[in-house]
Amino acid sequence: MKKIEKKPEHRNHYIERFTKSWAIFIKNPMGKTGLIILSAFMLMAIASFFVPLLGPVYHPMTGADPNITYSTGPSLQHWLGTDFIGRDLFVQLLEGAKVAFIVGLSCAFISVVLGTAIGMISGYAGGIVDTILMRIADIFMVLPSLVILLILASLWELSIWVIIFIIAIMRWPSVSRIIRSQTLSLKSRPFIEASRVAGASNFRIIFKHIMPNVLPLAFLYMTFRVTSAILVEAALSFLGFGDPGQVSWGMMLQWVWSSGHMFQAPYWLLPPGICISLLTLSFYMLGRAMDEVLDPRLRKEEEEE
Amino acid sequence: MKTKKIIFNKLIEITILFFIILTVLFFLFRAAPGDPVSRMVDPTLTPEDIQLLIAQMGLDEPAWKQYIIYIKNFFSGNLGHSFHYGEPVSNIILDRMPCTILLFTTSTLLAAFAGVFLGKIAAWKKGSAIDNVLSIGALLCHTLFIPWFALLVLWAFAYKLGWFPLGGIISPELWINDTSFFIKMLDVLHHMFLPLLTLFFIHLGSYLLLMRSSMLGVLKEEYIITARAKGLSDKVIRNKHAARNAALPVITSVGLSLAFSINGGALTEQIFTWPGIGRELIFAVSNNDYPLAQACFLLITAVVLIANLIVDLLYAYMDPRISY
Amino acid sequence: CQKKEEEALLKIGLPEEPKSFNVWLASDSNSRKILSQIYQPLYTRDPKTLKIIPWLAQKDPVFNKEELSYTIKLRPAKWSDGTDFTSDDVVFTRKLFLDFQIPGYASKWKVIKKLDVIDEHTLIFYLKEPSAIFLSRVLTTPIVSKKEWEQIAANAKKTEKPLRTLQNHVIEKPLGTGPFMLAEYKKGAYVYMKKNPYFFGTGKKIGDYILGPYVDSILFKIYGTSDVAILALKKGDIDMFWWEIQPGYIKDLEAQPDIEVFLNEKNALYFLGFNLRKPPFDDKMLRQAIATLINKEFILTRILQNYGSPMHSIIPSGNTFWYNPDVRRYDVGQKDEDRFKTAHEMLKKAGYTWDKEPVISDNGIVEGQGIRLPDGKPMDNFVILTPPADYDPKRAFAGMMIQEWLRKIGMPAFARPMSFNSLLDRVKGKHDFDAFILGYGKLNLDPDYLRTFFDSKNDKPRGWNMSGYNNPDFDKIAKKQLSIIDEEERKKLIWEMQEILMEDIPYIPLYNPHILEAVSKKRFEGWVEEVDGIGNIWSLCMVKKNNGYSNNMDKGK
Amino acid sequence: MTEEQNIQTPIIELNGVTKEYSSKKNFLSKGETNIIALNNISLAIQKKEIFGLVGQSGSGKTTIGRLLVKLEEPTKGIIKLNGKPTNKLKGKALKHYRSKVQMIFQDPYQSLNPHLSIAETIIEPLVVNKIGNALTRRDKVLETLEIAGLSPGEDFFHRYPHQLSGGQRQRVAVARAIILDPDFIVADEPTSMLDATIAIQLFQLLLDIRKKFKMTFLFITHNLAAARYLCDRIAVIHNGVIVETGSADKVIKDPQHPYTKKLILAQPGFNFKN
Amino acid sequence: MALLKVENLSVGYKSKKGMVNAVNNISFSIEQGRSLGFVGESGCGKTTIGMTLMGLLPENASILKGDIIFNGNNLASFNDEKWRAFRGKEISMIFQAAMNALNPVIRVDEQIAEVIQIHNPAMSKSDVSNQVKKIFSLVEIPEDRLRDFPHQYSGGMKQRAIIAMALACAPKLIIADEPTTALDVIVQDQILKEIKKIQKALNTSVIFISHDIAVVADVCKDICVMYGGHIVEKGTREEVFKSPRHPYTKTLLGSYLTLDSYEDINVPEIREAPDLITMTGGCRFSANCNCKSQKCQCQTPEWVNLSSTHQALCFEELLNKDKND
Ligand SMILES: Nc1ncnc2c1ncn2[C@@H]1O[C@H](COP(=O)(O)OP(=O)(O)OP(=O)(O)O)[C@@H](O)[C@H]1O
Ligand SMILES: Nc1ncnc2c1ncn2[C@@H]1O[C@H](COP(=O)(O)OP(=O)(O)OP(=O)(O)O)[C@@H](O)[C@H]1O
Ligand SMILES: [Mg+2]
Ligand SMILES: [Mg+2]
Repeated sequence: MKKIEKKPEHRNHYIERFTKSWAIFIKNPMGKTGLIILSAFMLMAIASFFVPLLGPVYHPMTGADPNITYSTGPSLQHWLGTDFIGRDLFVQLLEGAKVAFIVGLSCAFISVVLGTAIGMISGYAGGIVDTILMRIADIFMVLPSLVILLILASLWELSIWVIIFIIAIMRWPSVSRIIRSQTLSLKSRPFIEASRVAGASNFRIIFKHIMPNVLPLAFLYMTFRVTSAILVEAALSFLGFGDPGQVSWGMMLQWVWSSGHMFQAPYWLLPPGICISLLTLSFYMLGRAMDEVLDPRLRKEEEEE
Repeated sequence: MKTKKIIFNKLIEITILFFIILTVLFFLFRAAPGDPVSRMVDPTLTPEDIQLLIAQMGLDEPAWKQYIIYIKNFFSGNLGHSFHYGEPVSNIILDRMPCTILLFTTSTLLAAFAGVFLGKIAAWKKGSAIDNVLSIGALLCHTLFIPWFALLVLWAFAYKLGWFPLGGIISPELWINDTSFFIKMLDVLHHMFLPLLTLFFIHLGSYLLLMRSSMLGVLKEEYIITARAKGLSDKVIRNKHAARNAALPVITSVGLSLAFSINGGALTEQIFTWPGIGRELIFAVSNNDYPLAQACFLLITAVVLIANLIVDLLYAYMDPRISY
Repeated sequence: CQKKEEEALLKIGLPEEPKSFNVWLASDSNSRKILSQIYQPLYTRDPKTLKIIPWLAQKDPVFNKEELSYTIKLRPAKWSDGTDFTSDDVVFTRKLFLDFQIPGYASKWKVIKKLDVIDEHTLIFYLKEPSAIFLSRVLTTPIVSKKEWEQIAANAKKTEKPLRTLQNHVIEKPLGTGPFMLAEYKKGAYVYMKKNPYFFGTGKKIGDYILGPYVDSILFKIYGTSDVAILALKKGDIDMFWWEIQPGYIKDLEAQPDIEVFLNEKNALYFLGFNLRKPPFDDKMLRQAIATLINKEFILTRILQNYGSPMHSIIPSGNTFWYNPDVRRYDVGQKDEDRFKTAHEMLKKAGYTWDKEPVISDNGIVEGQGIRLPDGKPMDNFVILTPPADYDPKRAFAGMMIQEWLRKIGMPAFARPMSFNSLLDRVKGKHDFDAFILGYGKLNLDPDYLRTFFDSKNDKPRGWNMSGYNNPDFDKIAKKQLSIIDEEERKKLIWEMQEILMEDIPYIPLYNPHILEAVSKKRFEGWVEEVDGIGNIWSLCMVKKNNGYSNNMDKGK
Repeated sequence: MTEEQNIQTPIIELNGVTKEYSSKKNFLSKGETNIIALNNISLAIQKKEIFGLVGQSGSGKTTIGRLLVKLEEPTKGIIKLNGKPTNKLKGKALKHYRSKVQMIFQDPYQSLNPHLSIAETIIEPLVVNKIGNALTRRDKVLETLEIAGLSPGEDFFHRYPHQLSGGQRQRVAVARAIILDPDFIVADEPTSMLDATIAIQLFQLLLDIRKKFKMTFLFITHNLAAARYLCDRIAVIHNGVIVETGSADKVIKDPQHPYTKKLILAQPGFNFKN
Repeated sequence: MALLKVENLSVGYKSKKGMVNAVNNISFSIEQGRSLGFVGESGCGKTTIGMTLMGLLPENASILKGDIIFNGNNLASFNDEKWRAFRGKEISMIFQAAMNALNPVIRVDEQIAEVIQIHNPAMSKSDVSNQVKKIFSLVEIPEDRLRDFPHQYSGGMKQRAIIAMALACAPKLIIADEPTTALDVIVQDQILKEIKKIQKALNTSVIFISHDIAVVADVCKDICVMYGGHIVEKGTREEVFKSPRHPYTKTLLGSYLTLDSYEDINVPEIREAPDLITMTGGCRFSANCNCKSQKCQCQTPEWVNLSSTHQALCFEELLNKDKND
């Protein structure tokens, strides 16, 4: 009886909430579809680690088939065919899935963490801090991000991580605006004031009281950010500002485009484009479904239906 | 009186923002490696030649000095000459601007109207087949990879079916023979159709989804129930009471998406050979044509800032609760 | 409208808009394509023999060895506004070059000590020193009209930045002597050129051709991407796409009945260059070993899809007169394993060691690890810079493959494609690099560039000796060949230079791609092929309407 | 409710307290409109009494409460706790002050963090004031829960706010307020969102607590009947000014100020009892 | 004949956990010009009744059984079209959350003119605006505030505007669902007076819903006390409040504080809210009733007539036993 069981109980709460939300989520056809597509891509990404082990021919970047000297269509050995130097397109597609995940998730993570932190600080601190942070956010919002990316991309050597970083840097302001407004509305909630009256420090209030309340929203935004990060990376690669040493779907499209196979090799053109759309779609669907889980108004209706 | 003051304050704020952006950009460009000359791989150019060219472009001065000169010129209305065109940057911009505006405002507005209209219907019939079709369609639009889509559109409608020209803004064949203004206008519209269609679909998705969710929120408001209690018809409730409120966030998004359209626009312009600002900007950035790139950039920034201001005002007009 | 159709209107697709019609500014290829139809030089090259032949000049120059002078007689030509083309224009052009120090021209024209006008159509050029390239490089520069430029130049000179002012002067209707003149330019949409009624060559036989132009006008249309331009070509919207096309299109285009594909040699050089200023590439043996490791055959068949020829010297083999076929070759006919073995031995001999030596067995090659320089220090990671794939996929892929080959023997190589600006800034401007892949798509036929690229005098920031190659013997020969006017004699020196270079191997020449171009056969025919393809002034002077073919086809559709 | 009157120093004293709000938006547009929420208020609350503050909406009741728990600083005037001025407290002193003065908020649905369990909510004051260790804290929480009428305490320990009814939530709020053994509690309309039957139970709880722990309450309400039921003394506030103070019975039976009269008249006359 | 007669009405909400029996087998009627009050604690189904009468139940709700006869029409059988013509004209409603019941982006006068227009399509513009002015003067909003937006109104004015909206077509019945809960006492007092005045002036019937017995007692002649979806006691206000018989009514009255005295306050036990999903049989108040008996939990109580107008839903013996105490 006298034992402290706070910790496990605490976790249980989250598990309970998670399972509850999960139940709502999985009932949502959109969430379900999204999840199925997403798992397929996850499998692809995982496969990308193993396929190159089959032989040097299956290395996405350097694995040129010695018997093939031009772009070929699907065959038994190369399921989707090869590009013009004889590299397996399917392997590239798998690698692309991995890269899309890395880019999408890490961009989203960085920008959401940054956006959430800044949004919370800005909203909670108010005053001059708020003004300055939000003006900075305004500046980032106003700049056309793709073009800024182009400039920055020429400033630094292009590696996938630099690109991730740049995209993330360009994408935090919208997150922080939303988190800020959420924080503003939380800030004047009695439970925050109650905690202040109890003597809690600003630090504690931000992390113990505000953060758990904005986290679901931040998480939701993360899925949307994943979508935009993947699209931006693809666009960058397509324009030739991607990491040239890294296979990605955008790169594949760039290659099919720049090597003049655009309308000659549908087996090369279509898969990456469709994958980009499908993967972003799945994340987007996930986000929409999550949105409904999170939005109490919608959720109420769901529960009672 | 008070409104005026607020607008004035906003304008000051915008101006400050504008100059901060100008400064950041200026130094960002100068920090980029290479210079406009380094790209010229003509072995007949001696290092002295290159040095001369750089000096003539005023790039041999330290960056801060260049900045002061730029600011000075800026205030006297001189944005400089493009390194590559040799023309005053303002000429180039004045040339490109109408094309971009024509295409993007039309497509954004059309998409916004269509998005509001369809989103309204989808929300009103939530869960129905129409809603599902619209939502999924919108999702697909939202996740389209633009260049890919644009090229496919071009291939299908311009090449395979031959209904539309393969890019460009006019048919030179028509224009070199003096044709009537009316035909020329039709010609421009004919050329505009495919890029318009592409941009329309790209934007449509997000507006539709936004309108739908916003409308769903509004439909739960008390005043909708009140309106029903009054005995108003569904149409009146939907269009007058719900849609108007629900469209407010879409307005904001239209303002913000102007920035986006320049992004997505660059690619679309490239593929449809549309002679707009976005294409010019990409060219200028990748060729280190600083004056041109800066001017395009500042123009976009100014447009976005002003658009946001207008959106704010419009918002205040549409939503009486916000008072300026 | 009907009547216009009768007119022979040639439609040419361009990948981008010409940026400027000011010859002193225009550096982009599209502007040059248009300007080269307008501004004409005194001499030009015959497309077949590649010999210098008179163009605006009436005949070959008369050389006076004692005075070091060239007497040149001009043709009775007219500018496109009907005024006469005279010696004054040549004198004015020279003055303009020197007054404004116009980059690329002034340095060449400096060799002229004095320029005397004998009469309206005769000039004598006195040189400071004998120059092998006077004909091929100096007299092939375009001449501009005094009438057009005199006032502009006078005004520009008064300004603070005269050259810039001159370059920024907006020229709307350039005045030239060429076969076409600019009729209309609609920004962002098209360039419309009309036949120049005063063109000096019309009806004349120059080289093997009786020049036209046989078309009445040319319409340049712009297509933002090659794909669209090729669709337009297939559809018949344009008659020619004036741009190199990627091998990927070829199969499809060859299958089209209306399309003709042209495949021509290029006078180009694509190479892997090293930074000889610092280890590890200051070691000749290492460079030679690398040259051995590179499988040019692979690059050619795969990356170039066989549209190209391997390069074994700095001068491309197509330039038959100057090309030395007997330079040292590193890789010829070797299988990968042999190549690997040879390189391994070369390195061992040069004192390189490995922590774990690479081995070649029946099962293939086991990668080496921890290669050490002869002084025992481990070899640092080095980067092979290449242009990005969108700029040139061939070079980017070649870099990638070279990285893999070098890694096999244990070298820590990293191919890193980077934006073209940054690449040039590092290689040419800052000399901050290890190795790089670059290329010249259009070398001059005169081999003087060997001197430009490897003369130790040019080893300075922004200089053309990017590798930092420094060989006094080479410098001496390079200087000497410049002043030898007898071609056979000069050839010996040029061959010697190539031998030295291929022994020291500061650049490893990789390949010389073919130029692939496509035209529509529907309406026009008679394209003139040259070493750099069909996109040249000869073609435009020679193409004619292809009556029988086009009419039937058009009506059939 | 007859508590012996204390003639000692009042526990809380407000001297000429004025509070203005300005609607300042950002650094460019300096706000012009100043709302005077409180105008020169002077009040003294004695130890162990329940002091009622009544007035209509927007009259400044909550503002006084917030000033007292230092969520706001007065524009002018002095607030004294046990005779000591408390303006502009910072750091430790502020913490100490807050451990003495606690608040129960109006809306039970909004005053609990939905992400914290009941135990975590109630334990928070102990944690931030570094009182006790994990074990003693737990005991204290259990004890307080029982006092607040949530028994057995273990039942509520691991529940979350959404699993409680409105009345139970308000009891949690009470528990959170009393766990630090404060001298003074501000209760800002704690029952206005609750049904009458639940409200009366809560009143009873407050009375019990007062009796047991000798705490002082400031009870804010717009319901005169509730004020009379609960309070020893009442102050009537109107537009930021205190218009009348006196013992609860006296103010209601024999109102002096016209506003008080108006307020009393406005209470829906329910004359069916007895 | 009664203006409105509701018989054995049950309304349920579908939910994940099962059917929420929000309103269970209730019957009442109201005559022209009379006022009927519903009182009960939060969640007892008061709003549900109002919404049912307006045909505005949310999608997941359904009328399980019962008849609603209004002026000879059975509302339960109405289709959408009929409801639209009916709402606002015959019955109108004043909503609980007045603050949000006005569309924030439409001017107040237009929102009122709208109702008149839709039900009187033939009316000219100027007639409509005259009518609007007339109604505004009835609820005492100054004419120069007509063209304001809702946010420019104070809470009391908004509530008046809502009342004006409900009155616009002179309906026969007005349902007022807690019209004063969000207002403060003084304003509440004014609004209640307003409602009484108007009811008298126009001779409309009013159904008044509130959880505050004093407010209901103030406005209404007849009272229904609700608990957990049941009407547990009904009668004239004197009968119900002076001599309450149902234990719940007693509890409610017992915990009501008045200005005059508080001697008879009895603090009820801590209670649980009835579970509207699982509770099917038995008295819903049984868990909290102090006259507990086994019977209460399993057997549905019946109406006990106490007078011609006064009835309670309980077991007769318990009522009587209680009386004997
Ligand atoms: N943060 C604030 N900024 C500006 N004005 C404020 C602020 N807080 C309160 N006010 C104003 O101060 C006045 C008093 O407000 P207060 O909340 O103290 O009233 P109250 O008596 O508690 O009302 P209620 O019964 O509605 O809770 C009101 O006019 C209010 O609008
Ligand atoms: N849309 C709905 N879906 C499911 N259950 C509902 C819905 N609306 C109301 N309920 C439930 O029906 C019951 C009666 O609700 P109703 O709103 O009629 O109560 P009320 O008496 O008006 O309460 P209050 O005084 O809080 O307004 C409640 O238990 C409520 O939870
Ligand atoms: Mg208050
Ligand atoms: Mg209700």
